[in-house]
Amino acid sequence: MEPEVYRQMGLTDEEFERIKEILGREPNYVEVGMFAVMWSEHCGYKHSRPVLKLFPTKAPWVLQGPGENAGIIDIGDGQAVVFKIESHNHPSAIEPFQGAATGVGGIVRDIFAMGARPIAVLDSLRFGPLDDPRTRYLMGGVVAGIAFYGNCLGLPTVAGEVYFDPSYTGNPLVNAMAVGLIEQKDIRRGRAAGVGNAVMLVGARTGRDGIHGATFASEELSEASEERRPSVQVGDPFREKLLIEACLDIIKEDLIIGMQDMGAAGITSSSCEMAARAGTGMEIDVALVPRREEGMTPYEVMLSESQERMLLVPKKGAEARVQAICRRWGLEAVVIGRVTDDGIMRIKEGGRVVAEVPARALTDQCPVYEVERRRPAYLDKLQHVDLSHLPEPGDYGEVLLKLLAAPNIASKEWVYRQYDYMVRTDTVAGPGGDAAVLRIKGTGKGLALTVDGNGRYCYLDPETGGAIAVAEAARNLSCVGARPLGLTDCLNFGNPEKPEVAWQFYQAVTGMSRACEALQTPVTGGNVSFYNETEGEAIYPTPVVGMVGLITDIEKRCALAWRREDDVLILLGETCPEIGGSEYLAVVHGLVAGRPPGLNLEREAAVQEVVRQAIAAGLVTAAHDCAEGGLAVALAESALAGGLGAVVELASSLRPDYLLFSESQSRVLLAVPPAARDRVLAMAREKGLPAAVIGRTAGRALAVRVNGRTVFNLSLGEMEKQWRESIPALMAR
Amino acid sequence: MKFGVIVFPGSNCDQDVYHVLGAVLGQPVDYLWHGDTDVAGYDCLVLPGGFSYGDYLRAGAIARFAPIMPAVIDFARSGGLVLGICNGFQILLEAGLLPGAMRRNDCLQFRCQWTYLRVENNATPFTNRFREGQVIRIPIAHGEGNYYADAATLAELEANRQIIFRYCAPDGEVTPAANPNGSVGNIAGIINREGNILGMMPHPERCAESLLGGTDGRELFASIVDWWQRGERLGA
Amino acid sequence: MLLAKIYVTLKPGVLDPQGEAVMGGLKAMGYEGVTAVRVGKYLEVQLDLDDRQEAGRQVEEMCRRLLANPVIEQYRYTLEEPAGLSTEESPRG
Amino acid sequence: MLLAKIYVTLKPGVLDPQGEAVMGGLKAMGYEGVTAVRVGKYLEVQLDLDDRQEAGRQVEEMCRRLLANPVIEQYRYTLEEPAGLSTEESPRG
Ligand SMILES: Nc1ncnc2c1ncn2[C@@H]1O[C@H](COP(=O)(O)OP(=O)(O)O)[C@@H](O)[C@H]1O
Ligand SMILES: [Mg+2]
Repeated sequence: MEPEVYRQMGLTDEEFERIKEILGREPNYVEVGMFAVMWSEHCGYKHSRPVLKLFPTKAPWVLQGPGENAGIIDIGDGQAVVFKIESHNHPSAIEPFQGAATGVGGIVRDIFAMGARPIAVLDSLRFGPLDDPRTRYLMGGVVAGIAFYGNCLGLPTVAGEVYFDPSYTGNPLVNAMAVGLIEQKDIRRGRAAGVGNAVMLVGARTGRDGIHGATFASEELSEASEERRPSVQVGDPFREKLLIEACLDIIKEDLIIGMQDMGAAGITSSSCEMAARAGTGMEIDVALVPRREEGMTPYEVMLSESQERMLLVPKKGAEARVQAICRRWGLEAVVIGRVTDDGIMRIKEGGRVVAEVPARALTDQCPVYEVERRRPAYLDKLQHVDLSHLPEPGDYGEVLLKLLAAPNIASKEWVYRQYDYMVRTDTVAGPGGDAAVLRIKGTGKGLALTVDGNGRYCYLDPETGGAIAVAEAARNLSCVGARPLGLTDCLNFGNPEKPEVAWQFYQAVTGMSRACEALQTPVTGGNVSFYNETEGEAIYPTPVVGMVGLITDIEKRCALAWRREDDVLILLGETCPEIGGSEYLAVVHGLVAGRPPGLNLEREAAVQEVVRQAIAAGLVTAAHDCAEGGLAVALAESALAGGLGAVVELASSLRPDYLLFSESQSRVLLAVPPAARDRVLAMAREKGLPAAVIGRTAGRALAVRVNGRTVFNLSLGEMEKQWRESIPALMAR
Repeated sequence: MKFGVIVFPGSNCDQDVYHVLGAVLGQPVDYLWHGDTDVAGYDCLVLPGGFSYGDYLRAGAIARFAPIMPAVIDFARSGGLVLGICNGFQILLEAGLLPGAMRRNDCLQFRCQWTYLRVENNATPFTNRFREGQVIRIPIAHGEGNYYADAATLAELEANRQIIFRYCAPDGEVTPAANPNGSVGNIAGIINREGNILGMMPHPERCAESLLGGTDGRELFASIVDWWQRGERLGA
Repeated sequence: MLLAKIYVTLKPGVLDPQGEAVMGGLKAMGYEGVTAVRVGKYLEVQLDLDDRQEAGRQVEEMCRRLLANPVIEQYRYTLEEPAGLSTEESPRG
Repeated sequence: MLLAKIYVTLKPGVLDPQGEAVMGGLKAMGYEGVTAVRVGKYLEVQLDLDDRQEAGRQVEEMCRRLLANPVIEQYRYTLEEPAGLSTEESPRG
């Protein structure tokens, strides 16, 4: 085979040699294609596998950790939560609407592949600044695409995050997370067990969409490839909705051994992964695969990434019943092969064998690369920028208004009002709070969901930034009264072959792992997205954490909105002069520099425990974590959410801007009725935590005094205008 | 009183309505499959929200030809109670059971939000637990809820008091700012002339339990049950 | 084999927010000469029929019953011998 | 004054869920002869220009920049005098 052929598919000379060694012969074109996709970074985790081993993945409540389509966590009463996050960055950069839409479709399939009923979607987005028309086009398309797919499926998109920074201008990030609910007895894993069992393809017909690399010069392709093939797929949420219902009916009747969605690398990856997990082999006849287009080659059928398809291994004799259920839902279901006992993926076209490869060679024998890791040179420069002599702002009210209008802080309602966040009638708290809260019908319990990550912190110190992503996600859950149980992560980085990116990656995972240990939130799965670069410039290293928590009594949940006049405001935790990497520094001083705030994980765990304890004891009327924009923004957000102001009195030796806008971690702002004040303070004292009474709720303005001097007194109306109208105004340009 | 919730391919609020009628109101309720052709034995049919057939051509356009629709149309024409919510409303329009048509929201985006509605007519099987002029709060979630009818049809709707809900401000004033989708006359829901077929874009099933932030929707379903239990029948 | 090309547009009096938005977009991009935009649907329906009259009758009916909503939309169509669909999608049944 | 009639359709090979749904609907309604349906957009853009060449250049550019996404869509257009004397087809990919 000409080196050009496999090189164009992304294989190196060494990898090709290794394939020859495994097979004991020269691979044919179809086989090279299968190896190329399975050994791609996306499927093979060539540059990340050893590092991902750092993640803690076990806890008594983890029913399924990494290695399956999605992770599973026990929530009691025989039920479990199934969840995973995935990136669709590059397709969304090319075709934002369809790229984002199919991203939702893909992650939802991972959930019902485990047998779970999907119940919610979350999204984590990163774009460049909104003054760029292309960014507005991207954001408009991405949000509409997520809305199009999720709304049509009848899945509420209940939470998410959107950040803007020039580092994402050429390479936006679109990460989608899906969550499902399952009776534990219904859990299915992606295993092709039972020699002789049928292998069935259910759902959409197979077309030429998404075949990697598009055009290759080869014998098999030459006659068929008149036109450049699209690499971006069009999503069909209607068909996916039917697919969900059909698959869940099939599970209910206990007709299958295992199933798997078809995402990247289509039939190739789903079939060999199912076989490898079960230690079996598989024989597939591509001639049996229903096509959308004529003249498709075996290569194209095996590599097509057509959406809305599932691979099922039914129990013996259940094929006809599976077909009947699918037919009822208007879907095709055909037997395309059998499970075999020899560990080989044998692909046929009619009677002719077109590929013969050990399943495990594709999945487990993918090469792993240890890249040299080097601390990037920019860090020394940025971390040591002297931030102690910044000019002090003259008007703090103006600064706060400016921060409230900053797109990273401003209301994201423009985004989430396009998402149906209420369908399924379980959304007790939708987008806009620290975490979404869903009730679990038939129980008194609730699920709390959030997705978090701060790329700027990670850029300035990936280890601390990684740890903060985990800590903040957990803190968000604690603020609604939930105990964090586990997380799924999406690791968005640049080119891992660059030592600096490899270093960032390693550091971030190390930091995340430390936080996972300390907060007892194991990793149950995730996704790695490398090569997020434009013209050689990488995005900020951006690990995104999707976390799930449990509220044992849904009546004892909490939100950020102040609800009662004369409640006492308590700040739990300590404010340090930490404005490195802060929104204040970026928006007011135009600087991305310094070190991100420090994180003491013991302190963090204690703060969260006190918050949960106080909420569970019914002592708290509102809780909100201090994040971007610091204490001042936290106060404003709680005020705006409840339509109620406050009088705040701070005493501190810090300069007011440090005090108000520092993003020190492990701080939570509580509102408690006067009668509960002493008990909450005592709870904090018991854990050795700083806790200060800083004011009380009152009126229709937010008045803050520092050491007796009024630093600002803003009406809710003024603040609301900046905060609510900023993004709509930018998008309307 | 027995309810039937029709399941079209792509319906996605069927389970929500079923939950409210069954678990919240304690009424007997069944799912009815779009491929069936019989609705005998039911006292009220609900066409739920969702994206029947993907709403790919026009919302409700393909669903209107589902095998169950002739039976639904017969049921409705002979005075049976029919409630179409969101996509269900769109299907009723396409089927010609209610006048007018839906266009895309004037903002060209999907909108999910709470809305205030003014109850324009409470003398119906669906609204009798409300006061006339009462302002209620029910969420919407749709991309094609921009109701249109020509001037003659509108005049007729007005004259016959067929406009049941209008989007309004919290104080009940019907203003352009309170209109989330561009509907003519801020119309959010209409009834047929005989008064047994209600179509509305807002989702009452989403606000039937206080845990979800409101209970005005429960009153709408309870109105139907009350009306039935009082033994009232249309034209009687 | 006949190919129907069907154009569904909003009736003249019906406001076309999509058209307005496209016009706004074009003007913002500097196309000052644009004075009006209307957005409609374009469908290609391939028919396994050779009788033009029968095909015309069927297409007319499809438009009236399904493809256009007569309350707000109007339609017109042409019937052609196909050189293939404009997008060459393979036929399926 | 010139009128551009623009047809935006999905590229060959790109899945057309709308077309499939419409075909399913038509078949369910009894139109057995339908063998394929594709759905696209149809736009009419009115231009306050008399220079056909300039108009063509602008329309071409509008299509590329705003009206179609070349990743999945293709377009073609005609330019007509409002009276509708002559037409110019210009297929594009
Ligand atoms: N960043 C990560 N952290 C933990 N597990 C990961 C991570 N990335 C990938 N994994 C795990 O590796 C396995 C393969 O991932 P992936 O190829 O994305 O699966 P799929 O294509 O089915 O979504 C999954 O079980 C996934 O959870
Ligand atoms: Mg998977």
